[in-house]
Amino acid sequence: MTDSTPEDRPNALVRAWDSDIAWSFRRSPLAIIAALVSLIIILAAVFAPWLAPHDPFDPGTLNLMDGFTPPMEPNAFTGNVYWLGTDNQGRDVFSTILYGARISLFVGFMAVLFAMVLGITLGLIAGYRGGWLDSLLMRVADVQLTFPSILLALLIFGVARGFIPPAYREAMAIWVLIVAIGLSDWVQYARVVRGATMVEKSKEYVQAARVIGAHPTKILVRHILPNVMGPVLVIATIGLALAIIAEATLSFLGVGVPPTQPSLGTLIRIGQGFLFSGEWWILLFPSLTLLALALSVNLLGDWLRDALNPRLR
Amino acid sequence: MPEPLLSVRDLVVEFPTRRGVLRALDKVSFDIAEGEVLGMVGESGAGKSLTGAAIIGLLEPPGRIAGGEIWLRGERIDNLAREKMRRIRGRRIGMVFQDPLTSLNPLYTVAEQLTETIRTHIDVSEKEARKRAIALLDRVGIPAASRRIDDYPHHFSGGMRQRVVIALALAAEPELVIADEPTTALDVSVQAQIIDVLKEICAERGASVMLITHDMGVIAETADRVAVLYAGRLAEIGPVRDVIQAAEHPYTVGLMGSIPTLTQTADRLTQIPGAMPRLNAIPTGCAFNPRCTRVMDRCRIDRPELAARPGGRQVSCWLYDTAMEAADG
Amino acid sequence: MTTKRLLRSARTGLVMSTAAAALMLTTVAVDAETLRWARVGDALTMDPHSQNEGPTHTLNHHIYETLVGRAVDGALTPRLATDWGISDDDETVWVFTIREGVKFHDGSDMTVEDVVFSLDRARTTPSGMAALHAAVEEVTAVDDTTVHVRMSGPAPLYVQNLTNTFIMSKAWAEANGVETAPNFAAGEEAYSVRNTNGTGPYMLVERDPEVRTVLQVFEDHWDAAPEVTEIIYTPISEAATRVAALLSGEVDIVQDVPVQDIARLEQTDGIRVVRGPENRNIFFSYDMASDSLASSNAEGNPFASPEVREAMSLVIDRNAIQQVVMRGESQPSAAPLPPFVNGWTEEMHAFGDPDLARAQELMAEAGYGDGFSVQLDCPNDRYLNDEAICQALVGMLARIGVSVDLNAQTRSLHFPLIENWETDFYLLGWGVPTFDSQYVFDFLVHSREGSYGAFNGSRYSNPELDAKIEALATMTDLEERDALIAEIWDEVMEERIFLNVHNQVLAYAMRDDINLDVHPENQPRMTTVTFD
Amino acid sequence: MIAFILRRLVQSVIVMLTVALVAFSLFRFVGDPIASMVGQETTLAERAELREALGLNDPFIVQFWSFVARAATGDFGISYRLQQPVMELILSRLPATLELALVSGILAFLFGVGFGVYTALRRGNWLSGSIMTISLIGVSLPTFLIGVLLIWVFAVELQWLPSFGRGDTVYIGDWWRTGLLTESGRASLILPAITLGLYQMTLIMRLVRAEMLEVLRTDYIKFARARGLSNRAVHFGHALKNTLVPVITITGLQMGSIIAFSIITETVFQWPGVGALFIRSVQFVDVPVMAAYLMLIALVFVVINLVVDLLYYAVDPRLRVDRANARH
Repeated sequence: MTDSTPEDRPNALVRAWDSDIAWSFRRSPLAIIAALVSLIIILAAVFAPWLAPHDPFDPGTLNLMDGFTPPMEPNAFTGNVYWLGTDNQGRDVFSTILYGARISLFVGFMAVLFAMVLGITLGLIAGYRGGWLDSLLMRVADVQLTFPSILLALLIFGVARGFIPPAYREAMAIWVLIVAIGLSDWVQYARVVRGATMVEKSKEYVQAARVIGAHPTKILVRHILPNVMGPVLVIATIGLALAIIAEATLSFLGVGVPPTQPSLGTLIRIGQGFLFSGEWWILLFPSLTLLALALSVNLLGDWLRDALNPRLR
Repeated sequence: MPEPLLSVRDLVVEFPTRRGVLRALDKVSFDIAEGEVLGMVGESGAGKSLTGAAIIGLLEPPGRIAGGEIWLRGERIDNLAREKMRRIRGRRIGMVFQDPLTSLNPLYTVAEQLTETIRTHIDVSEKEARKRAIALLDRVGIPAASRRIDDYPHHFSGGMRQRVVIALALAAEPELVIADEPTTALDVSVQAQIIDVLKEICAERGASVMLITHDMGVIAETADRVAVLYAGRLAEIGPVRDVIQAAEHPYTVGLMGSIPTLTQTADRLTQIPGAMPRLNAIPTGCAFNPRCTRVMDRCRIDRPELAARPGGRQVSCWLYDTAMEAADG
Repeated sequence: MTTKRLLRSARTGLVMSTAAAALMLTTVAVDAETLRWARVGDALTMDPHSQNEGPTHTLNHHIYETLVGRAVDGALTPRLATDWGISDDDETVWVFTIREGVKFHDGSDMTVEDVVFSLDRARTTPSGMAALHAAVEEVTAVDDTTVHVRMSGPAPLYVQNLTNTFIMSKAWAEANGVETAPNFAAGEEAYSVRNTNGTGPYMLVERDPEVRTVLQVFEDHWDAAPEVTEIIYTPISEAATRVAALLSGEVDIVQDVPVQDIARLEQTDGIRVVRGPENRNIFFSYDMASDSLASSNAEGNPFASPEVREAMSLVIDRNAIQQVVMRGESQPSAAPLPPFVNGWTEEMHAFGDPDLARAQELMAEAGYGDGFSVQLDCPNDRYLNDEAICQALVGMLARIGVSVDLNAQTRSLHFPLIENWETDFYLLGWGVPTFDSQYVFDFLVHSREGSYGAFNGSRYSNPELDAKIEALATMTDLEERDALIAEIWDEVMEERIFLNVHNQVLAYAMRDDINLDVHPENQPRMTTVTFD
Repeated sequence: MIAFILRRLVQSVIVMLTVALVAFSLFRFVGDPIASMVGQETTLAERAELREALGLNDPFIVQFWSFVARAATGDFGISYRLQQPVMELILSRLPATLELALVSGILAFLFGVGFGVYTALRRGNWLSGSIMTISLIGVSLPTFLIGVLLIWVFAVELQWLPSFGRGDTVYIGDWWRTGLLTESGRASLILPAITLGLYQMTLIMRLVRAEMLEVLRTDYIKFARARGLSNRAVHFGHALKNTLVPVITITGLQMGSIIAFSIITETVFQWPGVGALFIRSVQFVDVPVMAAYLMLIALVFVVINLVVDLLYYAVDPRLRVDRANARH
């Protein structure tokens, strides 16, 4: 990396630009739009503290009397104007969406990461060790696959509640959520990696590595991971969308992040209560954001799957 | 000269890709006479299978016929409407694929697949179709055909399956059978049997065969004439005996180096250094020029056309350019 | 088996006919005599004594009757007892005169024996009503119309405890093996859970818990026939769905209207909303007694400091909560008891404007000038907008540096925290079915011991005050007693054990040709429904 | 075959026991059942008494064993909340959930396969592109929101369909109460079935499309074409049948998901099924009902798995090879 000459960089860029993936991307308007939308939302979420006009997570700055301000109209009591209006706590909907997307994306990314690490590790172990351990892990995977994810998440929440002292529950909620969502999604990674491992491990270089006493798993990791990057990326992309939706669904069931630091799903759950009361903006804007985010990530995943599958090209 | 059964004229097959159009078959022309067995040889990727697919109208998109004509008994078939072409497939041109293990739908019995094919093309009752199917299986050498016809493909061994595939290809009594490497996937021990069955049954029915293979031994034993493909172009075509014994195109000469052992395939041409160019890197002039031991300056500039030679042979090589020869002579 | 089949087909026929009417949706005006009534949850059981719980009593009041009733204004009214009072001879005996000519739904006559049996059943565990009758020593029938209830001591307010104690048939209970209230531990279903035999204005004809309950008018009821002859009672737990059902005309009355939808519903053609104060106040309380708080980073226990408690009372903006969170649908109040209840005063109720500067001063005085962190436990499915109220408080407390982690969860997880002293800071709502302050003191103020202080989550313990509270139970001089109540309240207010938010206001939404008043205990009677 | 089923059954019992253990142990942490069982007046002593009477103070293993022993006979005790036998409660709610799940499953399967086949065969045309994109909306919004929006549009604004409940029901036999035989029952089913089935439809559609594309590239499809079979015969006779083998498996397994996701749909539509019962039971810490529900779900999975295996067996002759070989 460090010894690369300056010329290498543009070359790499040109190569990347020239690659099949980039070409397929340039040819797909849907993928471009999806990528743009995801990127905008992700960036807006990441830079929420700098972009958002208010900090909705700082309760001290909220004025309850600002509540239920319609978009672009001055509040009846305070005269304040908000682009997308305010919710029932006087929180600026626009800022809350940015911060909420931050939470949703954090949960999504971490859940995917958790599932990925767990899945890849177990896949490697199962594929490499084989035998009873492999059978056991795959049976567990089968059962896991049939066991509905939301039930699993509810159960995990139940357990966590038993183990985490009340004082820490609120702070731990987001991590429990991540584990709950991630745990229901590791199987796919494990299967892909296991398959690839089984193929690789019989190859000569692994045998050779064994003979010279090197730890073959290191080599496996180095050789297998690049091979499965494609499918793993596809699973992860779709998984991200699924995790974000799962978080929203769980918040409806009363399992989720605290309302003082709402995710997009929590915002929708809260906004849903205002469907008939006339404050449409509390529901509409978070829902549209979630839809745009999940839809574009899904579309990206779709495109990626087709693009990475040369046989379908 | 009687009208040939199949006549391919200047066939061009192209694949549009993002880096430009790839020409996979470039002006390929040949005939197959009634009852004749034409062998088609060449390295992997030379365009043998594509030729077969183009004839039967099953080029996979985005591949397409970009030029030339295909005539079947005086009827042009390369531009037929899809439905008309479908009626020709199976009924007039049958096809045998390489791998009998994957050619048969695993979810249907042999009987179902046979009668379906027969009844698609011939208006007979289910019962009659089954009778024909059993006879056909019997003919291709399936023992106890009337019992085994109700088995599923996975109940058969590889060789037996290829017999079933042959039966299927011949079920509607086509005039031409395109056999695309019919023995490559099989055990060496059964390869000869399958070729025999194919040859016999076609001869019996007067069907012509286009035998695509890279096994020169099979060609030598089976074919009447042989066509040699290189990088999508026809290098040489002529009666088997002549071509084998006195190959004219330098490529064919190299290829024939593998004949004596008979079992050796032409996949690895150790005799000729280098490899066949990729479709996006075909040199100008003669496609073979970078590897040719007798390359001339002209070979690097002009492309040689297929030209008639004595004894019904045709070669595309500047070595045999009449003008040159005349000049030499 | 044949009877079972017959019953079932009869039931099916009924389901078909009643629901066929429901199916018409809005196209046809619904039969004026059928009332489709929806609320958030169902009665837990049809057994008259098993559960002391609002929705259960509400439904049972249509099927069973109590000795005394409670009017919409909170006053006691005659029901199965035509008259009642403390015996002239013995101040520990309550005398009830029982109504004559009352019939049970099975056609049998109600007798004093049934009254005695019912009161005995209600005060015997595992009855859920037992605590209300803890002071009863003996119930006896004196003659055909008189029942005596002997108390362990003077009990001037005992009759207030009877408004939810139903009278059932002794013979029916014995015939069906339900002489006592159903026992959870028994492991099998009691007959009385889904079958009834009361004297009330309606008979139970179909009971499918949490799905639908159908009541039909009881022709032989002693009182005037109600206009509503059939009630179809449907729990709809989701607020949006409940409102949608009313908007689409699939139900006639919605009892639990989300506050945010009230204004909109009022403007909707064909729908009217009635509202009224509920006998329930909503307040925060905190652990005042522990040395330190489990969920706090503070040195010591900030809630133990009177200055901190005062600062919190100065920073809560009750009017803002009322206007925004409750959409105006609440009565902001500093008094930790509903206004109907004996002991409530205008003085307790009043509160000033928030005073942030003073609150900050007080925090500094208490040594918490930099604030502290603490977890607030809050239910999210029990009271009107409970979670949003807590959220609003979080914002207000942030201004004096109190950083609050909000832990909002379902009621079954929330209440044990209070009962088990596992919360430092919590929200609670309290209804006072006896309409007397003693009920509040017994459960919320008295030290936790014996039957006292079950919901005293503040850990507050004051032996002097405890003695006064205990004295209330047996005082017969009501003036003296009221004075003592005021004395206790002075102390409680002084100590700021409760940070009260408001009294809940109830709203019922209904088809606009229906008249029904809000019941302070949220126990509307469909017998009082009239149609325009 | 019998050995196969036996092996399956043994596996099933192990799965059931595991689920029982997991379910039972998890619920010890969900909350305190006593709190929701008793009123605010109940004294601490009475609470303790009740806790003792319910056996909640027994050692874990004792509680678990008595649970399993009774569960094996179908006795899950009585609901703390509704005071009804749990088994009876669940059986009375099960038909509602099964009808909803089945109708959603069938809808999801039919539309999923239909759209999947269409988008696979007409790859690249605008309609299949639109179907692909629009179907993604179904998985890009949380189910509860879709349900609420459907209620808003079709029940409140248009007033075409009921917003809640099951409509009229009639009994088939002694305990199966169906809404399928009445008009209002069927009308009530539409919105919940769409809500519940949308997600699965998208999944099935995508799966069918991917599998179909895969199958269309196989040699036997090429060979079928080379034999001149009609497009119809090739697409639907050969390609679809082969596509369906994995699709049936996944759809079967998805039935479990459908039943689980009915928790949300049933809550939104006040559908009187086991899902709504379960979530209410969680709120009230009605342990017997929760445990029974989980056991029921496990049982459903086991049964579905078995059925899927048998279906597989019926569809794919290759799996019957064991038997054939065994005879030789």
